[in-house]
Amino acid sequence: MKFKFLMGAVCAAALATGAAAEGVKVGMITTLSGGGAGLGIDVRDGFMLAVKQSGRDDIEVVIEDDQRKPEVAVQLADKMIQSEKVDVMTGIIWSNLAMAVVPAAVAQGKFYLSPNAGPSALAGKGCNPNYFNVAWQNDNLHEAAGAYANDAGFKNSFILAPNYPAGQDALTGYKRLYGGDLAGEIYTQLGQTDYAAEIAQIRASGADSVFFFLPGGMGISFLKQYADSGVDLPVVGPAFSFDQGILQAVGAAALGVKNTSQWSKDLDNAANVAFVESFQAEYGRLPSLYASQGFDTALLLISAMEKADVSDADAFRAALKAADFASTRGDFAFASNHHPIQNIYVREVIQEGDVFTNKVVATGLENHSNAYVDECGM
Amino acid sequence: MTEPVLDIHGISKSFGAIEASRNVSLDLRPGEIHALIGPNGAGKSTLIAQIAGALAPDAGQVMLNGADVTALGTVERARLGLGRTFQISSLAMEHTVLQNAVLGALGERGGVFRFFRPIMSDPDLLRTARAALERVGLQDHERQRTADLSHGQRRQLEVAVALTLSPKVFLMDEPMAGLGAEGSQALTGLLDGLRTEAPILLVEHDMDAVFALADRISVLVYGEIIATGTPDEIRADARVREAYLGEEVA
Amino acid sequence: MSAVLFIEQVLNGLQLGVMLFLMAAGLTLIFGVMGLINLAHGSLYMVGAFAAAAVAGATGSFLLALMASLAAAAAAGAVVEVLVIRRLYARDHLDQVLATFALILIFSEGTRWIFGSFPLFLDIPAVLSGPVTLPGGIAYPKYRLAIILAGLAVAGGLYLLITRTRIGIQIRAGEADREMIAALGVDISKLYTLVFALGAALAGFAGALVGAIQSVQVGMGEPVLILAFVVIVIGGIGSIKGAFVGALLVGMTDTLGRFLLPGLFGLMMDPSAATTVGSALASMLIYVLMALVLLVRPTGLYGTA
Amino acid sequence: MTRERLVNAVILLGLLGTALGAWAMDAPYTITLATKVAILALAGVGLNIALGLGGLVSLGHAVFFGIGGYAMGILASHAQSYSPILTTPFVIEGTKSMPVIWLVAILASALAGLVIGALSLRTSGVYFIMITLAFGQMFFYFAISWPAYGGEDGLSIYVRNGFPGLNTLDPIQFFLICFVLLALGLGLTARLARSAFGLALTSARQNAARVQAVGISPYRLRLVAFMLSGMVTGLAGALYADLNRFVSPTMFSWQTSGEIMVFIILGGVGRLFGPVVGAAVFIVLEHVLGGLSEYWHIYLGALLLLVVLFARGGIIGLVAGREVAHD
Repeated sequence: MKFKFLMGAVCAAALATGAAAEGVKVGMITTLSGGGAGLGIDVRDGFMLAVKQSGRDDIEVVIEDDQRKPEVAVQLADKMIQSEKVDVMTGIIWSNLAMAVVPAAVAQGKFYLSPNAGPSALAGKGCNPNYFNVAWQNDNLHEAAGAYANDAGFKNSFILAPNYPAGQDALTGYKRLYGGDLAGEIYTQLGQTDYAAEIAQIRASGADSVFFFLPGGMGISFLKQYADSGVDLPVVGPAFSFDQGILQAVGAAALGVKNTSQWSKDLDNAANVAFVESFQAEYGRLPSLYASQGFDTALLLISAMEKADVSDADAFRAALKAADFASTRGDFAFASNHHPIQNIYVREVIQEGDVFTNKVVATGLENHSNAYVDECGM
Repeated sequence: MTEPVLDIHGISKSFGAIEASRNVSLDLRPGEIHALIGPNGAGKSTLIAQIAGALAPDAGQVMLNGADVTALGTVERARLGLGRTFQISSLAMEHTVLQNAVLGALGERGGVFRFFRPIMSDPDLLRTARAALERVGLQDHERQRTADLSHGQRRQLEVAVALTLSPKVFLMDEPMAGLGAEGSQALTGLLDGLRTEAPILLVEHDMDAVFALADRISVLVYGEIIATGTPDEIRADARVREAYLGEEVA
Repeated sequence: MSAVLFIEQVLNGLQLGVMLFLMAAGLTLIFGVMGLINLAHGSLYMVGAFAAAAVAGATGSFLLALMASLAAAAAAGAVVEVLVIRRLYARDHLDQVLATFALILIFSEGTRWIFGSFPLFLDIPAVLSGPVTLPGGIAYPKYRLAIILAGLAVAGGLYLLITRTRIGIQIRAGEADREMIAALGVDISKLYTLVFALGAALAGFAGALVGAIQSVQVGMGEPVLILAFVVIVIGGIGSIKGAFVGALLVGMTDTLGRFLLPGLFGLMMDPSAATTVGSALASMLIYVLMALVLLVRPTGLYGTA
Repeated sequence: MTRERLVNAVILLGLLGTALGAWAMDAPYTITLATKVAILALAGVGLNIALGLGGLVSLGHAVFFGIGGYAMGILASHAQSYSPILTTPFVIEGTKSMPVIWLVAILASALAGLVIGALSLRTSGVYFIMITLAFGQMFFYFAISWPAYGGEDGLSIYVRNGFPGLNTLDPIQFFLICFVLLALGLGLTARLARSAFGLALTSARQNAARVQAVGISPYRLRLVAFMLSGMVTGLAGALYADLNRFVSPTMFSWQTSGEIMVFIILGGVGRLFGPVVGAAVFIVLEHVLGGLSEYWHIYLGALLLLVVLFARGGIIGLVAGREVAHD
């Protein structure tokens, strides 16, 4: 499906020639239907909010729904490159979709700004000058969870994730900085909804803490069942299972859980305060992590447009690399492999009135880069 | 006496407590029509299934041309020359009459795993198929869809398909069923001429046809053969009159 | 591995099995009586869960939520039966598969249209939250025990319904001979609607029960649907007894496989590879079980040809 | 018959014309869509051998589609990284040559068809539907969990594989390759239907006892049909992976099996060109309805329902009349 947002008065000439001299045409492929649509909707809304606030009339955004299917994403990318002739692409939520789209897109000279997925292949050997990740390298939040586990004095963690590449990366990421022992390590089935067997093993393992990475509905199921099981070991995980869109479905079961994130709605910087307020005003709901990432992605794009013309690829690339924008997460810079250097915070799930949300309780890692910088030749 | 073409020897079959076949022995000699009769529920269908190979007997033997085929299935027995017609017409209903006959010819000749040459222009198969159709009198209907045939015509086609197989034995399960008097007579004439080609084991309810055609008759009651003999012997057999005809009157 | 852990896992397998039985009973009943293969059964499970979550959200009562799930799924089932399904009884399985596949699309997107893309919340009732200590020192969630008991109660109720009541006699007659019961003057189309609604209500009930410990979201029905199909195929399609045995078999195989296989492979290879390979195999295990059962008994454990 | 032939010619020329027209007007994405139609249609043509001719309702044909896809993915990724697939007992190198990839895809599918068919064909009816579905799920979970070739992430190939003498990166040339293969697939299926094998297979669909009684084993007929069917769908899988330059476990999912079946039904069961029409309608709907509503699956579902309930000959049946022999 297709939504065209034409900002302000776009002159006909700019439309007709596609990549007009000053304007930028952005192709956004994201998940707007089926499971996981909430994430794509937040990225889109965050991105469009920043575009709107910039007041620029020379950004045209073509938005398409990938249905979370990699082959659909690839075909949409072909369409955007071949027919729409976009200059910059963005929007993909899932690592497997990014792996399907990004290498071919950047090979054809397009810029790709990732608002979410950061697979290790694109950070290491497969890094590319035209690829910028505005969110995180996939391992970051897991690494921060491992670091937090050390700070919290955990000595014997039980860790679990679904049996697919992102899940395997998550456990690797946690173990990278975590210094204690493992009470157990389990790979669950992707899409699994019942975790009774795993929880029983956690109970029997003698662990002192639990780390898990179970995105989407899997995390909701796990947390509800865990809370009900009577096992009350401290739980830590990446932000994905504790984000604004999902927390209401988990309910009180998530209260007190620590999760790691580069962003939180209560981060006290001017950009973030303004973002949270304007997002709520615009869409009538609290912004999520994904909304902040979409917002930052648009800010990065706009900051580069102010410095360089997209038709001058080298200048535009340098302008992107400078990352000269006020991120909602505070300090932000790109490492040499074009992934963020940023703080990763530890948040705790709290209740504000009727609404479940997060507050920052510690800083897990300061100015954290990623483990793949050296593998990348840039 | 010549060797029997089909020799069924001491077949028994039970389903739970029900003994459907009890030590049944039966043979079919060259050139004869051997009719198998018996009241409903006597176990004729079960016996046919065991002769055709669809059911395995609990005990006993089925010999075809001197070879023990007891362990073989339907397909193998058909290949060894058992030509069968079904009680309820069993044809490819969407296909034409000629296609059904050609299928029989194909089964007889072999070479089913040929993927490119159009089969309906294979001269050998067409010749065999048309010859068989002509013998049953369906030569003018070859392009008709089988589903559009009358009941009697389907019976004829059943026989024609069996003919294309050039079988060594015909196994016919109630070919007259549902035919009118006229149809019965026509088919009776046809079967009469067939026996010289290959002997026929005829399971039939139509007693006029049975007594007109059969060289020998066996009577099956409660899974057991109670008598075998010429039509005259069977007519005169007291046990048959008691068990079979007596029941029919009642 | 301690005995306590093993017993807990057996309970977990039992609970999964009982859950699957609720789904499978409806499927197999509908197949047995009407000869219909219904892919949209998972959608009715989803309808039950969404109805329960919506009602629980509005009233705060879990009991009302459960009743809503039964009512909504039964109503949805009856409507679908009258509008679509009854035109399919005389069709071949291919048409049934495709028409009910189409229903999945309609149900899923329709639900998303009404409730949005975010998962809904449904909580365990306060009385049943938390664990209870069983004899032998096994701490086990009360709610899961309640599911096991509820499932066994439904199984018992279904048994009584089919063996002891007038409607049950009609259902059994319908399985044996469709023309016969019509000849006996039973209003067959009413009976079919009733059976379909009953199957739907069971699925909706399962959806609501499970919704409280999982996430209530669009698409939640399909994974369960496929498991339920595995169950009825193993048990023999049309047999309620087969569905019960099959459900317990699948529940146990899946739970114990997930639990034991990684450890088993751990004896042969390094732990990290063992968990990967072991869990890969565990996720295929029930399908392997199903293939094996069908190879030995092509019509399932209690199926008739 | 002649009317259906005319309709068939219009369909094939329409597809070709769309792609050539798009080429002339420099609309490469439309060519990509036409290519997608040709490939998905070929997958449907494959399933139609089992389903239309043999009456085998396989809800697991995604297995072959996925095997074809992974044949391409594995061979091309090894060629891309210059690492052999196998070093002992002998060296097998990857390849970026389409004909070799196709051959591997077809052979691997035939092997899978042999194994799955030999086991599944012991059952029939609903059990057959379900056991093929179960095999599909086995492959799906295996592909997701097996880390060597990307698991859930799948495999990306940076450049489309090559075909001697052609530039496959040019959309119209790749389309023509797919189109020719589709035409070949249709031609071979048409001949197959009229061959000795076709007669025996369609007879077995209508009446298995009859086929047995003439000394032909329906089991062997169906097994061969299932294999042939898988081989064609496997080839389509390899092409689809090349179209996307990407392969993932989604190709193995049961929804994929369902969609391939939907093409056949939309077009008309037992119609040679049914899958072509079905795939074309599906793709057009995806793009037209997709542009109208986020919830376009509702309309797709409704349309499918209407076709199944009220237009059993499918779209070709509506246009060409119901003269085709089919149960």
